[in-house]
Amino acid sequence: MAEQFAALIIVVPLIASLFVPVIGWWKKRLCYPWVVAVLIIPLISSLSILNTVMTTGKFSYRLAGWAPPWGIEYVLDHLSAFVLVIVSFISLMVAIYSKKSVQDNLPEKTVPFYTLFLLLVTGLMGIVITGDVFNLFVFLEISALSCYALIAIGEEGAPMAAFNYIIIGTIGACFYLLGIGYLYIATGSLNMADLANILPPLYDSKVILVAFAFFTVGLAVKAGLFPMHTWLPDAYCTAPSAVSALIAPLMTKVAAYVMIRLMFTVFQPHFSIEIVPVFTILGWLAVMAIVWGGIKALAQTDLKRMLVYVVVAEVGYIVIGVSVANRLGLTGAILHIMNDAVMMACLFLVTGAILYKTGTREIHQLSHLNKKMPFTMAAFTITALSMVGIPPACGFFSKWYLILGTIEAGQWFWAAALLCSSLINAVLFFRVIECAYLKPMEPAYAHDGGETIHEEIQRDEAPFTMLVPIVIMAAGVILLGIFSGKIISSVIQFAVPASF
Amino acid sequence: MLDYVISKYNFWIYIILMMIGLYAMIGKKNLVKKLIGMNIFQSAIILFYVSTGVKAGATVPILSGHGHGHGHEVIEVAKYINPLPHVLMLTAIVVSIATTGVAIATLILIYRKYNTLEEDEILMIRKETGV
Amino acid sequence: MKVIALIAVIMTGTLLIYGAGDMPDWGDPNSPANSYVSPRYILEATEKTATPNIVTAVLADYRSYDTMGETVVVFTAALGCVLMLRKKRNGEGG
Amino acid sequence: MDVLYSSRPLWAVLVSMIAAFLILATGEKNRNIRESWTIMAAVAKFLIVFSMVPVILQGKVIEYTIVTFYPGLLLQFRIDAFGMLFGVIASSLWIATSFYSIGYVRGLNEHAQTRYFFAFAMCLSSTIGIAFSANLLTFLVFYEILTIATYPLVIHKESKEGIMGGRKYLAYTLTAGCVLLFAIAMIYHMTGTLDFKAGGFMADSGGSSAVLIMLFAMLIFGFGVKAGLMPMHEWLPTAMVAPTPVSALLHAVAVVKAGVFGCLRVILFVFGPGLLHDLGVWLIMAYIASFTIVVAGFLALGQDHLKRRLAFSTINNLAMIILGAALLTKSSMTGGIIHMANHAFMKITLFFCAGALHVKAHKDYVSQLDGIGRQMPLTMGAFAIAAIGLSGIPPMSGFISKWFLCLGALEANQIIFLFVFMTSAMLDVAFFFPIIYNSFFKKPLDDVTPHFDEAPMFMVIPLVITALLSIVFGIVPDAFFRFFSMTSLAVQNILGVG
Repeated sequence: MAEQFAALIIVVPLIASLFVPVIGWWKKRLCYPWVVAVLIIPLISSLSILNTVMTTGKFSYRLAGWAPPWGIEYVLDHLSAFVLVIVSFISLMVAIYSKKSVQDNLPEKTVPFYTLFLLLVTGLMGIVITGDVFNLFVFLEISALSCYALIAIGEEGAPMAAFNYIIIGTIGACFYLLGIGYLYIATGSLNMADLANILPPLYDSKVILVAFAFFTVGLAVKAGLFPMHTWLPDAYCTAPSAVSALIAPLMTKVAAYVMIRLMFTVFQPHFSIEIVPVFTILGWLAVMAIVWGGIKALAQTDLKRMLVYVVVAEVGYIVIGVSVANRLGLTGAILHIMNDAVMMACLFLVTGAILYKTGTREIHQLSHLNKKMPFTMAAFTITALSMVGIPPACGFFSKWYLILGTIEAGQWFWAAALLCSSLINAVLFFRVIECAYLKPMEPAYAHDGGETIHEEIQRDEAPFTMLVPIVIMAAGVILLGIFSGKIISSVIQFAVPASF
Repeated sequence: MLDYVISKYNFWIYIILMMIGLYAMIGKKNLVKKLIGMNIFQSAIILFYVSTGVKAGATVPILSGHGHGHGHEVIEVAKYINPLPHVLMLTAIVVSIATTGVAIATLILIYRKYNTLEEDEILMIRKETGV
Repeated sequence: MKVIALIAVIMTGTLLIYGAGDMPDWGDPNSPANSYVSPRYILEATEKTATPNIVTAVLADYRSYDTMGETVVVFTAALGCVLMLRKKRNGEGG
Repeated sequence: MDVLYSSRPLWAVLVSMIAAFLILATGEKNRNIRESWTIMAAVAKFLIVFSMVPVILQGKVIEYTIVTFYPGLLLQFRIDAFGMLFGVIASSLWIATSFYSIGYVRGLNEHAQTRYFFAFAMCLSSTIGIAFSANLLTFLVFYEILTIATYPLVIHKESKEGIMGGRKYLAYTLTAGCVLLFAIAMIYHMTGTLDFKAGGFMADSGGSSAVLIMLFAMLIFGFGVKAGLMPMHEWLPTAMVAPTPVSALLHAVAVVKAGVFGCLRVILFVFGPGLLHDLGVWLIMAYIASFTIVVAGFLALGQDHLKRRLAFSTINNLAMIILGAALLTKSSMTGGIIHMANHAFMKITLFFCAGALHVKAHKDYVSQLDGIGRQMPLTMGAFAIAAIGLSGIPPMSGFISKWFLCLGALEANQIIFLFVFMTSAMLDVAFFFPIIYNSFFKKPLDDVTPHFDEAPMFMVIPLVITALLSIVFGIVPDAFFRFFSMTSLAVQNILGVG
């Protein structure tokens, strides 16, 4: 049964995306319920896949019935099933959320928007599920292309940001493609499991080294790792709310997933650790990403732009977890893929809701938001605390494992960077919380009469379709923290390659 | 040395092409030139792939003359070039075209807004309008 | 920008030239790429898929999911263009 | 040691957390229902905690595992005598504070009362969590929750001062949290366990002495910030802008005590007396604490703002507790641990009095208190009792702790610390007695009502009770809450193994 689910997870959103124009042509307002309804199926199937993987172990699904090195197969192990659940869950939430945002910002473009939305989700899930390096490239391009287009329809400056993203993203994708080419030339195979068998005797070959280098750089570009992050802030910031809420949590995380997959499954961990010094370099880049992202975020007055730089820093977290190359660090990295996806989704959803309701994203204009939008702000606060690393929210636990990993690897500076970053996050988020919850410190409008201050502030909460995903995400932040032990013991510890 | 250079001449060609493309993508100010650079870059990769599938003295992988009646004949692998890179590149070409298409569409959006496709001019306009 | 571009290009170029050292020669029929997976396509494809053109056989059968992806890419690009370029009916033309 | 598995510790923590959300749900419109949640939770919590005391006194340990993350890495409650002591202090004083808070916020018609009671309840949950933690990880989790739960209370006034105080508070405590996180991760890496063990577990970690000293310094820094150990005390007087019940809770019961409790856990249950003696850091620790005691005493003299004066007195007393532990002798430990309880009761009385003065007479400064004793005899009487107690004069409970501390200094053959305790007692007298004298014997100021006119009963009754209790504990140290038995048991455990 689970095998069928594996196929469904790609096919359903794909076919459904073809129907969106048809439905939209008939009745435009049916697009939204259609997309939401369709996205429930991947969520159910991915949960069922995860369940199957947990009980019976990894399985694969041969497409068109051809045996692996010749045909393409989907591989579902703990890691991919886990990321699949994250992707399908967050995309469903963002889809639910998108209703008002799309009605408000893009009334003309509802139909192509939802089509591309589904295609983006298809692409992301394809990347995660496939067991073939070239097939992965194809899905990477599907997600990237829909992402470019969705970003380009954002606010002022979006087309320029999208074009930069296209150029740099294509460099990344092409480097990845080149990496595949080099691997293919040295081994003759494109299947991940097959490659993993063939590669070990070839580890001294220059071709393999170059392939590995291109993979790493290409994926670092896609993941937005410093200093290849230059496309990221503008692109994520100018995109429409519903789009940035989908891509900010997922795109970089999926790229990080591919990085883990290639470095630890296709290549043996000992290659990535002993033969190439790539992890030292990556680790330091990640440190710089954390520091740079933090400093840039501090300089922003726009809430969304601030979050975007936080995304840059968060990529650094995951890459540090990968670069320490030990069991604990990698556990932290995989856990952080999930935690960060949920936290970022929640923060971007909240930002979108605030923009929708108040029309501003400037931090200092957010005063009295706790009265106007109590639930939204409560969700924001919970997630902010999680970003700072306050237990029992989930951010604490991934940070804990990441720090344990760096200690085990003896990388003190990396640990220090992680700790500094939580302090920077504290400054960033408490600044917002102060503005939103407390009386404004400079009474800017107090001069025109004292009574305006005491004016009763009416509750003006975000619409229901926005609020539900926000609240679910915030609850998720707490629950994932509390159950992180369970998640690690039942899923993540099997997702970490056994050779550690 | 010369033998070495000649024996791998396909690599040198594609490496040069790729460097040209990459330079244009990063270094050029004009957005269309960047796009052209992107196409050169992608073409270089396509050339590389296709050249890996070549076998000296082999022909295109179409089994002409092997109709239904001749199915029993032994097929010599060395006589036909490797079909897989071709397949991959068909996909890559399509991807490249699609990317170019999307890129051009954004260029149209940019041109509509700023009336220019020079990066520095656009940055200047954006600075002036205070975005 | 030009300096950064030059540095990036030279680094990439060096890496590529370095890697070319261990590459199989041009047209080598015994390179792994030509001898591991692909011979089976040449040997079997006609028989199993009844298509004389092996490239077509691989494209449409063995690796048909790539091809499906490829069509989806085109579809995505087309919709992307529609999304970006479609204007309001009462807009300023185009 | 017998282990009893029971979910009571969990309920003790959860009860106020549940109440916090009920408070939030009830909101401003039904104030009486909202306040009844607070009271009910306070009483329920105390009963749950207190019901476990007999078990602990039998020498048993109560354990409850919440979740296991990894082998050796789990959230777990384990109540030993030392934790029980802190738990009883916190939960019993919460009842007093709850009543008092109601009187206070209603008396002043404070804004954002729901948030206030919510944060208060969360604070208590995390404090009990800290008290019952079985290992450093659990401790850290609740410690961080406490940090955040206290923040809304510190900034409660939302004035510029309040916000700045809040920022300073966060800057200090979150930095400390980071350092702690790192140190704890380090310890886990070295030993594979984080469980508190009477007498310490770091001795067999195999780390070099440099690493151990560094870790010790980091842990003490991390907990010392909350405990107001100099030079990390800066935030504490600044945080005085908070409403008085908050200061009372902050300074006497929950937050700073959590810091001290943490320091003691580190000294006695992580590193252990034996190891600290070998490393020689106990002496440095003792000097830092002595420095804090003396300097804080002098700084207190210079404060006119009553609450700031009390804050420095708090810093002084907390350092005394830490010094007691750092001297590593039987009597000094006993003195230090019992002083946690005694100081709590006395200091909360003092803050309650300061709050009553603020609500009723709108007086915040020491210089305004002339003759106030005639208007508010009960309040000032309680103040006098607590102040005398803190100075270490018999028969108040402060005497007991000072006695043991001085004995400890002698046992450790460090006469200098005896002088430190003496100086501190002298300074206590110097900064408390003028207040008592002025309020009762000086000619009343113009704005003082010359006849009996007390603060609301909601406020007076709790402060009188806590004052009386501090006399009772002076005469019968083991009364009601069995603090003395628990202290001796804890000390026995520590020394029995170490």
